[in-house]
Amino acid sequence: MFFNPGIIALFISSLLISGMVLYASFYGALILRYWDIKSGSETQLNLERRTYLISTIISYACVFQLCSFFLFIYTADTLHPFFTGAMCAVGSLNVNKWGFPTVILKTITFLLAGLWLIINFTDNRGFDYPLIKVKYLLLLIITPLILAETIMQSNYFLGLNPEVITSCCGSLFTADTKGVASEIISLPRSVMEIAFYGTMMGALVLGAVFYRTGKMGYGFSAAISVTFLISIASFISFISIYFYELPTHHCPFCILQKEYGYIGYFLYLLLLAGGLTGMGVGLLMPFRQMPSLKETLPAIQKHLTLISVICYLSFTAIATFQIIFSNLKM
Amino acid sequence: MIELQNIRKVFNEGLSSEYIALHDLTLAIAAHQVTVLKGPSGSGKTTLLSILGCMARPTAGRIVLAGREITSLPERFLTDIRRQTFGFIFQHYNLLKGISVIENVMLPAYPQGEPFSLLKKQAADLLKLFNLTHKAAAKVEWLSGGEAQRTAIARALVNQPEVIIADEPTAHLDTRLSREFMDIMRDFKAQGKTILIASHDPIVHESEVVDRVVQMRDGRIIDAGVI
Amino acid sequence: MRKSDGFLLFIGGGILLLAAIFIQAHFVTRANLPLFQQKAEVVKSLGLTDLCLSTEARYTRHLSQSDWHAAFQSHPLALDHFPIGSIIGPPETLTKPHDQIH
Amino acid sequence: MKSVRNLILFICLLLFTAGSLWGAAEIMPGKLTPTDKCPICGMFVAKYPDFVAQIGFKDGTCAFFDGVKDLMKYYFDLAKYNPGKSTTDIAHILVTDYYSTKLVDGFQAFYVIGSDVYGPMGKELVPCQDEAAAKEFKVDHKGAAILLFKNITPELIKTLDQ
Amino acid sequence: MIKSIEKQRNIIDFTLSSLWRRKGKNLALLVVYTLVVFSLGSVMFFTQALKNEAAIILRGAPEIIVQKLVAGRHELIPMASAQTIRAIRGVEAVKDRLWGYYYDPIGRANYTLMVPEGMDLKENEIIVGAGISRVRQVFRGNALLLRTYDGRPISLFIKGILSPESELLSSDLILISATGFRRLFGVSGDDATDLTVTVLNKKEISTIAAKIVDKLPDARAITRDEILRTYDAVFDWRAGIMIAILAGAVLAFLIFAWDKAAGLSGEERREIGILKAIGWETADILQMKFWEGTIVSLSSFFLGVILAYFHIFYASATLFEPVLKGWSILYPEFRLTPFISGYQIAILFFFTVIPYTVATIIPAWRAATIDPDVIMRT
Repeated sequence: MFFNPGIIALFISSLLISGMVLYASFYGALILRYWDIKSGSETQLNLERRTYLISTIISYACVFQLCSFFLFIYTADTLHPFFTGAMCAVGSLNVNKWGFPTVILKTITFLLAGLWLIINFTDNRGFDYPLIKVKYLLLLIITPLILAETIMQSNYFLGLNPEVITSCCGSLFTADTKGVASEIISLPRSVMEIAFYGTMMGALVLGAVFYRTGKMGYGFSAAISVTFLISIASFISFISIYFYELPTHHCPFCILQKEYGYIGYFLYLLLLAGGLTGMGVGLLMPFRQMPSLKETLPAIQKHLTLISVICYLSFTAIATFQIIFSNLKM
Repeated sequence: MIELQNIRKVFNEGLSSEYIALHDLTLAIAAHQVTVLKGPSGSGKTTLLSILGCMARPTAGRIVLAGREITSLPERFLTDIRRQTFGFIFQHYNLLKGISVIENVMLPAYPQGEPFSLLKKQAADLLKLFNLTHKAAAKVEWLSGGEAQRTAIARALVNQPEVIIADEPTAHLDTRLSREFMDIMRDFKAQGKTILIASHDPIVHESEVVDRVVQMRDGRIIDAGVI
Repeated sequence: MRKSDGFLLFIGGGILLLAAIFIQAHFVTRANLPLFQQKAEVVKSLGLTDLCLSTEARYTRHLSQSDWHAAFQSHPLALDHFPIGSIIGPPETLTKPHDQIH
Repeated sequence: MKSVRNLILFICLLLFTAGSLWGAAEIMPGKLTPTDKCPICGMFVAKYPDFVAQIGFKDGTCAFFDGVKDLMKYYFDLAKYNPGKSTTDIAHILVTDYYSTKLVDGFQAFYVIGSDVYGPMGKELVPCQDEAAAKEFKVDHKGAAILLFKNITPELIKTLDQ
Repeated sequence: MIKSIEKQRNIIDFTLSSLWRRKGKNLALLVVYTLVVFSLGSVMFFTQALKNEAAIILRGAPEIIVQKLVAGRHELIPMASAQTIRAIRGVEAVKDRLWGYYYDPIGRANYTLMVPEGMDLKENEIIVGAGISRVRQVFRGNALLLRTYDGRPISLFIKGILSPESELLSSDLILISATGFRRLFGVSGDDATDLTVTVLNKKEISTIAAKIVDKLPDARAITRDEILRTYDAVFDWRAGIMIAILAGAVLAFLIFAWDKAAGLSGEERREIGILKAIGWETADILQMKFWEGTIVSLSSFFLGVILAYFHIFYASATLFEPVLKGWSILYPEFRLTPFISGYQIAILFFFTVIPYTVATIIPAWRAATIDPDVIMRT
């Protein structure tokens, strides 16, 4: 355990977020149980008032979750000099088994909280709150995940032992170790390039189709989700080396360092925002026929699609720009 | 225009202090008319007015506004309708202290997000209509009773509502100002607005502007008046 | 001017001021580089290993080289009678074995 | 007494240094600038001074590398990386001695492979100035073998990249 | 889009005038909030700056220091050990160091005596740090009277004063010749305080340190990396402790903020009731409360950060001096170089704005859900 301001900040924020979602899900459960939009009873009026509180809480929690995601990575990054063998966040995250699961959970919970906000926004446009049950079921799924994340993060920080000799990104993200990362790296570059540009094109075209005609919503959303994963894989496989200008350096975390102008935060933000909004479109698809949402939903979906496409397009543009104009020539 | 069917309003439901404010009340308000709710205090006038004005939801019963059933609309949507349909004038005017007269008039329109300059112009026009232009920048606590009343009326008009709802508007006014208020109401009626007033002031319900007087007692209508 | 514009101006001003601080800090740091070089030179030529922040107890002058058993050291639970001991934690060299060296 | 011995030692050292300078007069190390990049991988060489290697040509040009591995790749495929030049145009090869971090003659150096010391490009051939140093390095850093310059083959370089 | 921006601007307009109407209460909040940000910010700026400063200037420290231990305590090391170390491959040079502490009852301070390399000092000449010069009021050309190990007074002439710029390092230093040092402390000519080892290849330092401990089992080898990490840990620790102490203050502030947000006055309740009655929706009130929080938070945050910056870097951290200084007489006079980063600002944000926001959510919601018809019923 380190007594480091960043760690304390993360502890506090995680506890706060957990408390917030626990509080929210308690009332969420009450809403699931007693909700009756037709009634004007005081219970119902109280529950309706609670929904304001819960959506406020989750909006804040979502923003905090995003901040804490980046703060976590940055803190891991600043801790790396304490561990023998660590070069960047990867090394610190590898110090014990809780590091990477925490990062992954933080990403998932952020995406889920974001999706919740999208559903909430939509729901608030329908005069009979048609998605209320869906919304609060989702909240009940998010809560345990956030609690698990808090516990994992605490385990990670409490288990930080400076005597551990960790492995850094240089050894983790190479072709000759075992694991998902090395399998990605050992894939032929051309395959990854085709996969990246192929799925990206697919997603963007589907996005355009959906934007124009309102058709292929599921396809677009699925493509965005797949592209999300493929983009991360491609980043590890062949995009990162152009940022590092090192043909053997595949680390997805070093890009977050100062030497690269913190461009990594921007890139991941684009990817997260694009992925989130794209997934949101798919999530809203089943509700297009609901009478109270018929009019508003397509417009919301169009907006989401637009944001998603712009984010992904920017991500691709930056990556491609770097590949073409990098000092590294392969 | 507004129809109430079997409206029931219960406060503190299920508690020992349970109190039924309105008993299965049915009432239809016609458009472009001046309707007065008359009755002693505690007769449920104000509760009825707040349900008519979409400010509160009934415990049971149905409300139909301009052909649309709005009973179970959540507050979010109800407010939107209320903001666009109704203008309120309260017993104590309920002007906000510490801000200027013109800001008070503009206040109901703030959440609409109209361009600010347009909004300001509308408010200024209204103030002009009520001879308050010279007081526009003054704080409301410096206004005389009549000026405060006219400001409150101006505020009720800023969203160009179809219906004006006034709760005991003349309770704190002298006779001259009360008559002046009724004169303004007459102008509104002439403009085609629907007017609802809760009052037990004879100046109000004996005024020739009034089309219908509804008498209430203990949460029930005892005389629905002529339509 | 509207109040909200005033607020935005204020926030903008705050951000600008913060940015100005960063820029100023950056330049001061750059301007101080020769000073650092000079200090590093002092360190090099004298073979110094520590800062001279607190000198009331000898183990706080050369933090990185204090004795293993200097009474109670500055362990967080120890009631040290040097005030600095409660603020500066025990050096890492003291709390961990030299495993790389053994 | 002691000081006299030191003095003699010093003079000897001085003579030796002068001699070696004289002997190595034809090796003029190329000057490394911060913008010099490795022709193989494109990274900035100056960031990793402990592994710098260079090939100097007779026309005075010089190529810099961030490790012996990349230098050897270049050396074995001059036609690709520097068309128009052949191995006969090479004036000198300098590599960084592991222990002294000074540039030494690459043809004379001893290279240890398979050790736990990694260069900026991963597995490396670690150059040592003399055989004794190479042997000690091999023991200290769990090296697999000591090689001379002439023993290094393109196949071997390939195995380092896996 | 434009509508929603215009709406937010309208709401901000109203929020500002509403804040202004209760300026006494809100200003008190602002002051307390600013103070919290200021204290936390000062701690963070201070420790970070010291950390960076130490990291940069201590990079010139010797790669390895070898000290002999006897019964776990640091002892004089025989100079012959240097020969053993020099034989290790990769060692560029081994130098013996002579240094020690001297408690001066007159100045009531600990001095650090050190024998500098390559400085031409006669046996009775010394160079003193600026701190000693200040405490003892001695200057170039004066004499400093010390007592040798066996109690004899010895008068040393001050040849010079070390530059004030390096005071953070040298405030308590007395540079003395080797013979002078040995005579003062009775150290025999065969011993040194410790040995410094120069290693050219950084990668080899730990291997060499291991070899030294192997060959000299009674010695400890301290590497430069360990020193630097010690400093990192020490200052992180310090910041951690300070923040833990300040957490109490933050908590008190949060309770204050909660109370302020929850304890709506009748006037405020009436105001929100009016707003709701004339057509504001719960979400609008929540937005107004959001802006209220944002205005207060951002104002205090900016103010606090800026004040902390000036406090640490331009007022020489005046408020911390007593804590750091403790009983040390030779507290160096130094001005820190402003190393600040966005990370610090972000953490500060996490420590102050986020808890404040969380603390005010529920009170804000309570206020926002006041029934609109409440004002008609009064």
